[in-house]
Amino acid sequence: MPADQPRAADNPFEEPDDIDEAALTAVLRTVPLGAAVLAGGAVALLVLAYLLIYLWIFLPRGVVG
Amino acid sequence: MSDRSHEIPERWILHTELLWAFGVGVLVAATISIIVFTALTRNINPPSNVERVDPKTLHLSGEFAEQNLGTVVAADGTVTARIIATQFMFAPHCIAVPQRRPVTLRFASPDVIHGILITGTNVNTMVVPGYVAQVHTEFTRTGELLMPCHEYCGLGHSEMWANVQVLPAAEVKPDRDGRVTCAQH
Amino acid sequence: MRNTERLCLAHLWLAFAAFVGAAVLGAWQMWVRSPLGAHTGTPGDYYMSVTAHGVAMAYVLSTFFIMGFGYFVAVTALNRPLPGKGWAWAGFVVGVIGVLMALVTIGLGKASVLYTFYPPLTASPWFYLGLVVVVLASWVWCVLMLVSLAAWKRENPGRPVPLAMFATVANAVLWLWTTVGLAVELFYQVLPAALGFVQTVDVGLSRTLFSWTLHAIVYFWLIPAYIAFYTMVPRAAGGRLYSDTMGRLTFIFFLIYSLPVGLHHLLMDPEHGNSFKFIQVLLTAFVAAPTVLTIFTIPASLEIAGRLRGGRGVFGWILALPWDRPMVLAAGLSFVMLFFGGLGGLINMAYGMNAMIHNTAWVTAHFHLIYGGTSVIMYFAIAYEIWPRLTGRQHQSLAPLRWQLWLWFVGMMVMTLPWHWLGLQGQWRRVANFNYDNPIIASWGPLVIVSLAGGLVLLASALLFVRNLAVLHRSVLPAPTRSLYALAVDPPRRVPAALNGFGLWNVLVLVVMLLAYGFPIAQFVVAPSPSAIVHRTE
Amino acid sequence: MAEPSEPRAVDRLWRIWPSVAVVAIVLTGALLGILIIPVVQGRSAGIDAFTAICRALGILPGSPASPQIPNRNPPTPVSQVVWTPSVLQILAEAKPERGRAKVQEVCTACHGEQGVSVSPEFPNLAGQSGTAIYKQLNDYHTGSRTNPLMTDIAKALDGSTIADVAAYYAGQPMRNPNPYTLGAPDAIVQLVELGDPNRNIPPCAACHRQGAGGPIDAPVLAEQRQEYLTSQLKMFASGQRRNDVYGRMRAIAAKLTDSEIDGLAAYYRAGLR
Repeated sequence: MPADQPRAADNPFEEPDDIDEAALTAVLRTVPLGAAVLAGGAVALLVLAYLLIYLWIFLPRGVVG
Repeated sequence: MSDRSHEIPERWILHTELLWAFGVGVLVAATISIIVFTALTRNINPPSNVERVDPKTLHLSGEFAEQNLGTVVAADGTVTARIIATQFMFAPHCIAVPQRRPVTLRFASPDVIHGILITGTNVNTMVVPGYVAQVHTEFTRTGELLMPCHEYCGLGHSEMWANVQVLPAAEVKPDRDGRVTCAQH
Repeated sequence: MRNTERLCLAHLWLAFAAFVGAAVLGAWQMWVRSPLGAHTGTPGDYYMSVTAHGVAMAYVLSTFFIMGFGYFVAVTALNRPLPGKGWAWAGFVVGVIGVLMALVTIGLGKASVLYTFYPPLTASPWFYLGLVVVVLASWVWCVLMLVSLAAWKRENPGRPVPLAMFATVANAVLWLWTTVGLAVELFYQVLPAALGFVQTVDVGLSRTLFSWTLHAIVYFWLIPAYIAFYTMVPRAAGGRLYSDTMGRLTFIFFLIYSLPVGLHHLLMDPEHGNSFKFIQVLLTAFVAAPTVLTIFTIPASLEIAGRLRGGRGVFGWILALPWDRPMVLAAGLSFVMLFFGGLGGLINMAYGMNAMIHNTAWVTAHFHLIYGGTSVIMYFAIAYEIWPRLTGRQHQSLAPLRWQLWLWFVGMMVMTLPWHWLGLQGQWRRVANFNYDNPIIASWGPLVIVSLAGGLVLLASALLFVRNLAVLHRSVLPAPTRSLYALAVDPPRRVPAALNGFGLWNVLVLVVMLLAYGFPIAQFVVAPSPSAIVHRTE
Repeated sequence: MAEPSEPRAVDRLWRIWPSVAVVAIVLTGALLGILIIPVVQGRSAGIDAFTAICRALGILPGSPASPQIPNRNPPTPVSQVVWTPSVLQILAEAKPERGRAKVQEVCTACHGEQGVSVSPEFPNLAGQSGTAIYKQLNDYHTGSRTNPLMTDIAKALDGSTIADVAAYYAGQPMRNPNPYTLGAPDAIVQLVELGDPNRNIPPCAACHRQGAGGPIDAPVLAEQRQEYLTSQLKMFASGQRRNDVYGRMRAIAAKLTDSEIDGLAAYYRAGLR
């Protein structure tokens, strides 16, 4: 078992990952577009499915109250 | 902390997140608005009826006496079905209801928690000892449906189910005191 | 790791031992309720198994995984020793005793009342005492999380709390709020009945108190998956967390909105009026807010990683992601299951529409997808990620890990998708043997067999998971020193006080609970419902 | 929202906005749920606003969207026994010794000193559940159940004596060899353990096994007289005996075939713990 001395893996703050800033800045120019389209599409699909089920399966089964 | 300056300010990221939250908020609001709309226009609610009844003396009550169970068509045409959910059976075993007419189903339990659903319909309620569960509905399709107990109520839970016959208006023939019973076939 | 490895491993191994046992029971249940296994086993066996499957998965796997993972985060994220390690071990031992008390009582057939125990059905008092002891053990963990955060904040005044620890403490605070309902129900109603001091129980009150716990507990289970999403997946994919602030807001939203929404489990109950059911349905729509933020923030973080690895176009970054890494693969599969589970949840919470599927296989599909799918597959990914740091050994090859994750995903989808359709048909829950002679039920047979196949795949995946972890203990490769927690695109230098602590949020939770649960509970205090006679099942 | 520079203002901002948002959401829900929806629904069903709001809150019974249905049906109970805590208290505090005196005076002739009946048509009472004996004696007392011998005897007993007799026989040991060793036919064991879902018959064990969690007055059937069980099941099937609340046993007995009735009676003659 590893000894008790603090190792680099333990200290998250001095943990520079190997991403260089220029590439990150370049990427950040377009970044949330892909995520927005993917997540937006998913949520839209979800709400559409919800509305279809509400109108085409739930309501035709009769009122409930 | 390695300090970096780059032209994407932190507020721009916050801005996209807020834009995203607002966009999806509109979609989620759509789900709520259809609930409110159908509640206002078609009176669609979850079945609720805070009507207390003592489970211990339920079998002594008038409304839920054995002879009063099942479907009854009142003089003014309202259709009411009273059903007892007790450990491991429904009384009556078969419930006849008219199609396309407002029906009120009233359930009560003298012992433990039960629950009912009628397959293919929106009739669904828990039957909690201490309360009369009441469902107002209208059956849109005719046929022989299944009404199982869908809440664990003991070792006989799997065998606890009843039949529901949705009869076309023509076949609903109440007897002298308005009782409608299942067609035996 | 400041020698807390054994503490974490003890918790995690207990969690996964209960998990694999419960997975076997789950597969047996799928067999017995299918046409192939009809009439095998008595209802007593089946409901004993359902109770054990529920208790093991919902109370043991979840609680002990979260405690073990919490201790790991408290030590590595804060980079300081765990305060009160003796208390932690004491809490663990007490927890084990509680688990044994509950599971042994179930095994003796004296507690076949299912993990959500339906008073007036009353089991042996040892079952409830076992659950109480497990909750007490979890409270020890909560206190230790709060103490270690407070100690860290004293040592680092004004500095933002690392997100992983912030989320873990949010989960601990949520759990303390959550268990109030269950504790009051157990001490005030269920235990006196089980011990024979009282012969009756107010069923309306007991269901309302349990609903207080019933929803917030599922977010207690879900939060570790979100901790992995926010703090491990971006680093594992080679990117940065898109927004640290959104991470903090997500866990705060979970804390506030998961508590005052329990009535959506009682929409079909007669003891509550429409008003508070509607209020809590509206609040349930806001419990989707943290998930809404997450399904944007995490893909954005992954998009950073994908584009840094050369992904082009709107979706090119998806293919460029390192799907061979278990943490990334698990996150992807987890999001797919979150999609289907989310749809199930949207339909469940829709006020009147709940009548269409309440207590049917649709609900079973929903919580297997969200807890069994989204959360537990991330439990696997977290275990694969932290096991090398706990044992100092590296996985020999990542292939069996990926196989296990894929099997879990395929098994879960194949098991739960048919359940959605069966739920719409009205297939109701907790049936020991279906009457396949009935035409309606007979039409369900083929789909039940399909879901049985999914169940068997899940069993294979569960066994493979435990094998993957056991093999690691004997691996010869030394553990890597690559770091675990993700950095944000713009690491927070100074975070508003509200986003660095829970003082304000506790006040808000109190206010919103009074507004949402005040009347529903007060009505039973003002006018108790007619009491029901206790039905003992010892 | 403009970002004020000094941190204290930021903190204050973060304290105000979420609080306002949360309370606003709950109030919107209250406005819709307590006021708007009930009142609008009430108007469509001819229910005044105040009643609709009370119903939606759960202060009054009924749905805000439909009139409540009156009921004037007279009660016709099949059994007067009501399981309240006070009745259970009487049973808990019953004195078996007092019961023994009454048993020797009246019951031994047919049911035997230890509760083993003298002839096949009288039930064994040894080790029977106290609540079951209490219910049946009360039903004889109130006439819900009739029997040429038992009706007069029971009419002479009052509540506490009935409890004492029940406690006495409940205390008698029950000799019940495990039925599996006596080889009951599979169909019967399946009826006892699994019931028959197709005929709506729950497992007998779901109610009649000790600690099954079924109705509390369900008698434990271990080591019972075969002829007594057969005759009772037939009386339930014909409806001649009707003191079972909501006709539980009548519904089940009516669906059992004669061979099943005999098989079950033989099964429980051998006894089942």
